[in-house]
Amino acid sequence: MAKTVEANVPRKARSQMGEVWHQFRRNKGAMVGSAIVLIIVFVALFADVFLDYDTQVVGQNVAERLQWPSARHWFGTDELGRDIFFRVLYGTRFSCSVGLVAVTIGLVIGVTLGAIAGFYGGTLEEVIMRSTDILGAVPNMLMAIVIVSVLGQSIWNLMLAVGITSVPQFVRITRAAVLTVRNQEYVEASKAIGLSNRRIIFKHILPNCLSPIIVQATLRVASAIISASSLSFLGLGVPAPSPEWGALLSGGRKYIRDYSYMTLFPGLAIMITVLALNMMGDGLRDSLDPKLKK
Amino acid sequence: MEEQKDMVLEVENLNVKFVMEEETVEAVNNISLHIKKGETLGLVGETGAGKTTTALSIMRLVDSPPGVLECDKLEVCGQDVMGMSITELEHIRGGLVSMIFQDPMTSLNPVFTVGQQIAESLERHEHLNKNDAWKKAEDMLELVGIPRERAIEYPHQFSGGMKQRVIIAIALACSPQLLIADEPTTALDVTIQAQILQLMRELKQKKDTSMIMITHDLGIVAETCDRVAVMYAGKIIEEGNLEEVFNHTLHPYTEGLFNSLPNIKNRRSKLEPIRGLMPDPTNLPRGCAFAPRCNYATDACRERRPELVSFGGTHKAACLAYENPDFHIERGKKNG
Amino acid sequence: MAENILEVKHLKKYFKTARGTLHAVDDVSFTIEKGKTLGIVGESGCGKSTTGRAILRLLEPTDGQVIFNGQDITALSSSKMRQMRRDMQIIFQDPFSSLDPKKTVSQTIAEPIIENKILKDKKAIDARVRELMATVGLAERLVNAYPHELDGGRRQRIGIARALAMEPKFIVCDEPVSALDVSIQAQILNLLQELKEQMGLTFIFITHDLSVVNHFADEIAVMYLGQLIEKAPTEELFDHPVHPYTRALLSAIPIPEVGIERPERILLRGEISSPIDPPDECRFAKRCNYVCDQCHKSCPQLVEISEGHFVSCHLWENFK
Amino acid sequence: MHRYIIKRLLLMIPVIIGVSFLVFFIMDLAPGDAVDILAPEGATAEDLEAIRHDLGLDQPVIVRYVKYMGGMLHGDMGVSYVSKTDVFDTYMEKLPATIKLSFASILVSILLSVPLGIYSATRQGTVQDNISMIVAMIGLSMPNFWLGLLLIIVFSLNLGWFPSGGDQTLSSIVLPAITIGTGLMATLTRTTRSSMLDVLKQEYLRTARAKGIPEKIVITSHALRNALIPIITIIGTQLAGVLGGSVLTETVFAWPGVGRLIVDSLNMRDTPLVTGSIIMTTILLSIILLLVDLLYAVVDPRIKAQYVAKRGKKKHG
Amino acid sequence: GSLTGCGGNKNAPAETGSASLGTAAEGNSGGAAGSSEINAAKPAEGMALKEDIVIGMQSKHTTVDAMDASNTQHNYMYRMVYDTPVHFNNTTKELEPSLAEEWSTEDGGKTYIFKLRDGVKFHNGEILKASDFVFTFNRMEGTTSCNGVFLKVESVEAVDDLTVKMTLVDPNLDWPYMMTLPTASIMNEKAVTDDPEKGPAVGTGPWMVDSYEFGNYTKLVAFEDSWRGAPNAKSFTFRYIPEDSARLIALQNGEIDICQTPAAIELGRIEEDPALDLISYKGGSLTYMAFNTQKDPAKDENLRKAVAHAIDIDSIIAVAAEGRGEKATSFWGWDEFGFYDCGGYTRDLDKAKEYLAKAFPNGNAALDISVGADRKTIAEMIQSQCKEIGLTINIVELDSAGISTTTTNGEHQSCLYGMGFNIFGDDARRILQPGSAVNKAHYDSPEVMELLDKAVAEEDEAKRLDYYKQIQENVYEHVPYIPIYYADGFIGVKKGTGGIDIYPTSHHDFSNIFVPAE
Ligand SMILES: Nc1ncnc2c1ncn2[C@@H]1O[C@H](COP(=O)(O)OP(=O)(O)OP(=O)(O)O)[C@@H](O)[C@H]1O
Ligand SMILES: Nc1ncnc2c1ncn2[C@@H]1O[C@H](COP(=O)(O)OP(=O)(O)OP(=O)(O)O)[C@@H](O)[C@H]1O
Ligand SMILES: [Mg+2]
Ligand SMILES: [Mg+2]
Repeated sequence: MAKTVEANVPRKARSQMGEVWHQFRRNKGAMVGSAIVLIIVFVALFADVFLDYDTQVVGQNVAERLQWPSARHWFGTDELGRDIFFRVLYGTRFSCSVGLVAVTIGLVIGVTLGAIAGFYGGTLEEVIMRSTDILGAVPNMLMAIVIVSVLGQSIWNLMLAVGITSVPQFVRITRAAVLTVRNQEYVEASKAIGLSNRRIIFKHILPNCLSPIIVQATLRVASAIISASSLSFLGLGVPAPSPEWGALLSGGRKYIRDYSYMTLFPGLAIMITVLALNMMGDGLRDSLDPKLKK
Repeated sequence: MEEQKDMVLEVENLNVKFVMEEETVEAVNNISLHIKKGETLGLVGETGAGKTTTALSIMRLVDSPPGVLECDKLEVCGQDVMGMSITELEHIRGGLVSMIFQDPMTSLNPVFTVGQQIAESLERHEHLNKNDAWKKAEDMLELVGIPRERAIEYPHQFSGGMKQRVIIAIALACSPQLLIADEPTTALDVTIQAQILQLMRELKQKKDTSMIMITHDLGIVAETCDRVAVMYAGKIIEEGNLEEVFNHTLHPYTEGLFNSLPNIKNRRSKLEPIRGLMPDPTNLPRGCAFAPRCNYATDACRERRPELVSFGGTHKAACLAYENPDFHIERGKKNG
Repeated sequence: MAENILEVKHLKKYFKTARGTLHAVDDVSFTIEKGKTLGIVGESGCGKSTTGRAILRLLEPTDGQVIFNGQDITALSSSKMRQMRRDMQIIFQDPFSSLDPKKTVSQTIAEPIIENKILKDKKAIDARVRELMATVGLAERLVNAYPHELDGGRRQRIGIARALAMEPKFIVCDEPVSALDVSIQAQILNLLQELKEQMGLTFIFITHDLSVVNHFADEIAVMYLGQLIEKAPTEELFDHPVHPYTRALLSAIPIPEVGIERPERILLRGEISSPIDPPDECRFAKRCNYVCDQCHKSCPQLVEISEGHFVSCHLWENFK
Repeated sequence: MHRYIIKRLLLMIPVIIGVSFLVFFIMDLAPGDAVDILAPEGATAEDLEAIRHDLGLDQPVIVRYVKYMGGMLHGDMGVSYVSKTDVFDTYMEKLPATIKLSFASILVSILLSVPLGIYSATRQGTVQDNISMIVAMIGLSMPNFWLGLLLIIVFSLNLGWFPSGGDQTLSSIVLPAITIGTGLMATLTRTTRSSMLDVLKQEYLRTARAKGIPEKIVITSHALRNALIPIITIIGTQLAGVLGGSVLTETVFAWPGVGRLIVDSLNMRDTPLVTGSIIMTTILLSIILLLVDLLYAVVDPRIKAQYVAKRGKKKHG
Repeated sequence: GSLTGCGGNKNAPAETGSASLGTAAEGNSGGAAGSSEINAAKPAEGMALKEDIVIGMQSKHTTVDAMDASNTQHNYMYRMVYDTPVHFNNTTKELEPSLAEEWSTEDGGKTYIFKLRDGVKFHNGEILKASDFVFTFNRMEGTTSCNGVFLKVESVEAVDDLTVKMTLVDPNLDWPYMMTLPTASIMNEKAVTDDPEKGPAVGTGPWMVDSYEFGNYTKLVAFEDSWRGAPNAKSFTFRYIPEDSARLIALQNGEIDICQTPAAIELGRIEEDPALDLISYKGGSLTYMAFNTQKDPAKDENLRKAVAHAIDIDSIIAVAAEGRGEKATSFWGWDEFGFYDCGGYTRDLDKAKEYLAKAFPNGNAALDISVGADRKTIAEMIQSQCKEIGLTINIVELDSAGISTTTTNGEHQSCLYGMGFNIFGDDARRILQPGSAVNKAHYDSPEVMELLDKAVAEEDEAKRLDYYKQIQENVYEHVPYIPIYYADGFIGVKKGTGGIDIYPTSHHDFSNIFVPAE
């Protein structure tokens, strides 16, 4: 047996997660982003520990309505005298779940369909892509109105509505990515060792299509939160008085000229979340992709 | 002085590092090269030996960052390339020095016609107007054996061999003094390779261009070069004319290369690969970089870096084993 | 006579493309004896890989039969075919794209074992992976490394280990060394040689490097534009090439020696032409230095001109 | 080429049927119908019934759908329940404003994003790169109505540079275009960046540099042209998106566009108008996407070759 | 700027309910001192006037046909373009001749004779004839906004060229009032038959439709030959600017001259702006809560009473109307004939709790309230106020069509809604008659219906007033509705603008508007 001497091992072996983490840690932007995301998640999870929902979040105090930010009310108060800081803080819970769940719905359905279309091709692809076109042609608002009105107004249906409208994009992106990976030799290799198509798709193709999907998903979280706010205008948002950010934004619209802080802070909250998610998403993409490592 | 004038390229102590966040690649270490007018130097070595980096350094085209280039002297036809500004460099590139890249498939811009791509360089360096440049571009195509009508076609309409011809046409368009060919035939089939090598030989003779032929194929070197330099881990470890290096091999690594080649004449001969792998360029051993793989290595080899030493005539090698006057390698024995 | 492990009969693989039907493999027939190695050479795009893949049914053949161990595998259902693949494996050319970049060395090697339920116990699988790694000369500490961290030679060893994990009897090697440096190439060639001798494997060895097949194969088949144009035992082919293309090919190999008498080089005109809807003539006619009228009229048949030496050329007698 | 175009146009038919079917049934599922909207306050149950009958809403949805599609076959997209005008005419009345705004927005997006994307691609990994990406992201995370009102307050009210809304003068388009354009920036900038990064690694740029082509030209001519395909794709989908209407921006700027038409008619459950508008939008989008595909051929000769080959094949057969 | 009141109703008591919270809603009755400068009836002598006037509208026009839609935004236009047989003078509170010079009934309101004005010119040059009148009423059949009127009419016939005889299905003493509504706009027979699309826009008013783009704008131009006289400007354009803030900015910028319904929160900006005037009036549009009396749990009167006593109307006005509104004391238009001040509901948590305990003896008191996006804040306040008595309110938000239909179909438990009342007493039928679309309570009281029928045929005014009082007391007692407040109405205009005839019903008449030139 030819046993080559193994000199100069290029890199210490690490576990897969360890490897991803190691790469991730080196990316400063990603670390900052994930730190913010962690804080946001923490706030979302424990909002009810810091805040009493009934009194601090939805409790009204008309005497103190429409106050500009001050030491007492950091972000000011709204038209019903509720503290906007508390509402924004508590709203993390709703907005993050709207963003995440909606994107997850879009992701699961879209990626599955996109992968099937890209992998099998032919008539199946044609059917999936045409259906995607059809779904994509129906305005998001209409879709949302119907889903929310047929199923009833609730945060879950809102998530479903926003989620379904993001399906077409995920289908298209996934399909495009799958098409490039499909012809790689390792896909053929897995066929040669007797893998079923399903396993080839889920074990080999999809993991290698992640980066455009991750980028899309993180961007999509932002638009999901913003869509939720658009739906609030139409009265299809999260039921009142839940302080979902989109609802806060739409509620503050009337007051934008005189009490701009009412839209500023929820807007900033969305912006920071979105930026953080994207920084994290970019980092994740880079570290999940071993090829990018130097 | 007379000799100086004849020198097309002079490189003294070239060092190139790629400095990255976590590690530094020492890609080229202390290389010196001299090429006379009309001469062809073969630069051989395995993947990662630093051949391309050396070539790019001559044109100052190494990506920077991460590349850091240091050099005592870098002159092309007596002009100090190291001290040039970007604009001056842009005049040298494609004018005085040209380069042919390894992969014809990816070296041409897919969205411009081949004519445009040749003419572009003529417009810049020969200061021709659009029409003249185009005519000359068509002439160049004809010179490399492609009908001039095809100047208006796009690269994807050409086969690999023809693309490589186009690249040669681009490189030779402005009659450079020095042509650097970086593995110009690696991506081609043998029959096409034979055509291209033939073409290059002819053109070189016609224009009396000096050339650096970068390759990992010793067969090509044997057929096209006057002198050879063998690179290993960023250093030249053996240098000399063809006869010297092929028939009087000095360095164990060069010997290893020859032994690894399947012999077309003797198919039963057992291949004798070099053990192991090229060292990690971010972490070169303290001593001779080849020592870990060398059958002749001594303790000294692992401690000290050998210098390139002259062995009479133009033949040089960097190997500490020769400090022992009785040392010679197997192949040396064979060939006398 | 030794038993034929593989018989390929009139194998065809056409691709439908925008420009027309691409005849990637056009009526190729040959046999391989058990334990022997058949080298397939030819220029890029002549259909070598397609032949290899069609034999394993990684591509469905358009027509023809592939008889493996006496069984026509082109007729097998896909689940039967999956079982059959335990006996037939492939090693790919590009050690970069043939490994899933997201899987570690051990995951890649273990996958066929787990998938085909060759072993079930976790420990046994682990042990088998290590054994295979040792067989192909991969250090144990690389179990958790990713392909991108490794050089081409090591990657190619992973590919070989993955193929061996199925304990196949027959392996198609699709240019396993052409992406490697000479010193590494030699290591891999030696490894394959040893495996062949120890395990009695049968190989199809695809390459464009004649000096490599010369070293490795028992028989050589030369392909041109989807067709087999010459096939002979290795020594016979090198000593008595008949087809003008084979002869040009042999003469084009640069020889790394100085001061020797170089045989006169046969330079061919032009380049290999398009395999799309090829006309019914000798596929080599456009480049052939000896072309005559007959060549443009019909496609020559493969004829056996001496024992085991097949040629497809109208003028073979002139070149013998 | 023609064959390809015709094939694409024919492919629109099933999509249109699917879209109209979906919209029609969805409209039926949504609570409320046009009758309530149309009825004057005080209407009695009989009044409502009369209006319902008048609109044909007393028929089962499938009957209405088949009737509607029957009309479609004759090029009749029906009559709006609310305005009683021809759906096609109504849509076409709104289309010019939408097209104007869409192109202006895309222009803004391109002018901002492409240079920014190139800039950050050529400085990959630097602080400037990160800042550029954050800048591009800001547009995405600002709701359109928020940015729109902000722009109106600053540029219309305080500075008086542009009108606050409407589609009267040429300058009315500036603010809404900026509002939409900045929202599109994030995706386009990132696409430009990543596409440029891919291209910047390509060997042919090294060839160009080795020819002595100045870096500026290498980037703007050699690299950018090759990076265009994904950029055009995104521009195409974005254009398709804004052509479908940007309701919030149109509302804030009182822009008489298609987006508001669709949402308003949705709110009034004006099924023929909604369905017709969406069908028209679908057709428009398909055409845009087709044009984008044809544009690929202009940008990239390799893609053009495929179309030409198709024509060649047709001649053979 | 200061406020101008145009309110007051001869039928209504002078004191209408408690004073509103906040700053702005002072003195609503009678012509205030400011009326001479703000919204003067006529331009001052020698004043240079603007020729092209633009009004920024909150809602869009969907038609220019008076029989196709009836609501505030369309009625502005109809009043300028058409004339009705009778005119209601908002200042004198009297009916006045319009196209009909005289009208009379002989049989207690079953048959009416209208004598038409002679020589009235339509925009197309035709002269008004009795046949146009007859044509107009016959055209109403099956139209969306006038079908209801048509159904009340048995026959219309031209007695001679200028006399029309109209026979009703049931006697109706309020009929002449009906004839003041824009739905009774008289059209020209020839114009409509010649061009069924554009013809209906031909009227006799001082303005005629020049161009119209659905959902964008409607442009009117002066009709010099109008019997009402030529208007004070050349053109009048309705521009649809849905966003409140943007509409006000357009006014501040000078892009428009009139801003319809500026947002209450931003009124201060108009008041502060020296170039602008704020016209305000006591609004006739009621915001109310309706309980679905046919469905659990609101079927239970106790629950309704509990809510009525739990809510704090004053603070709702302070927040939802920015204090610019007035508490409603009866579910009846304050401007409507027969108004009776029931005093409204006052907050009394003990009482509320008592009622609630009766309604939900086992606790777990809960009620859904359906609401459109525009009244969400009120719902939130009610939710919070009811929480204090232990009633959980779930807010069900719906889009505009959704809320309209679900409440019409009775799928809601309760809802928040708004409506404008007309001036005549029988208008109450809309909200109390079973089956009517705006009977959001689905209130079905035979007693009330009987009173309504009696009242509309009763010639003795005192008796009628008593019937109406009984109705209001009944509604007050059973709480199918909680009237909440009347928001003040506002119009932002360029300084010096006048000639706007303000109606509490918001059906203002802009026919004689003038805007001073810059
Ligand atoms: N841009 C770069 N950044 C970082 N490292 C680089 C870069 N370019 C080259 N290197 C490293 O420098 C070393 C020498 O590379 P070079 O390309 O010169 O080798 P070569 O001899 O041309 O090899 P090949 O035969 O593969 O072309 C290698 O280790 C390579 O990884
Ligand atoms: N999936 C495919 N679709 C269409 N054409 C194909 C496909 N695979 C291969 N071909 C074409 O079939 C012909 C034969 O290809 P094949 O890969 O078998 O050649 P090869 O001899 O292996 O070449 P190389 O030496 O470059 O690997 C080529 O012209 C190729 O372009
Ligand atoms: Mg190289
Ligand atoms: Mg191949």
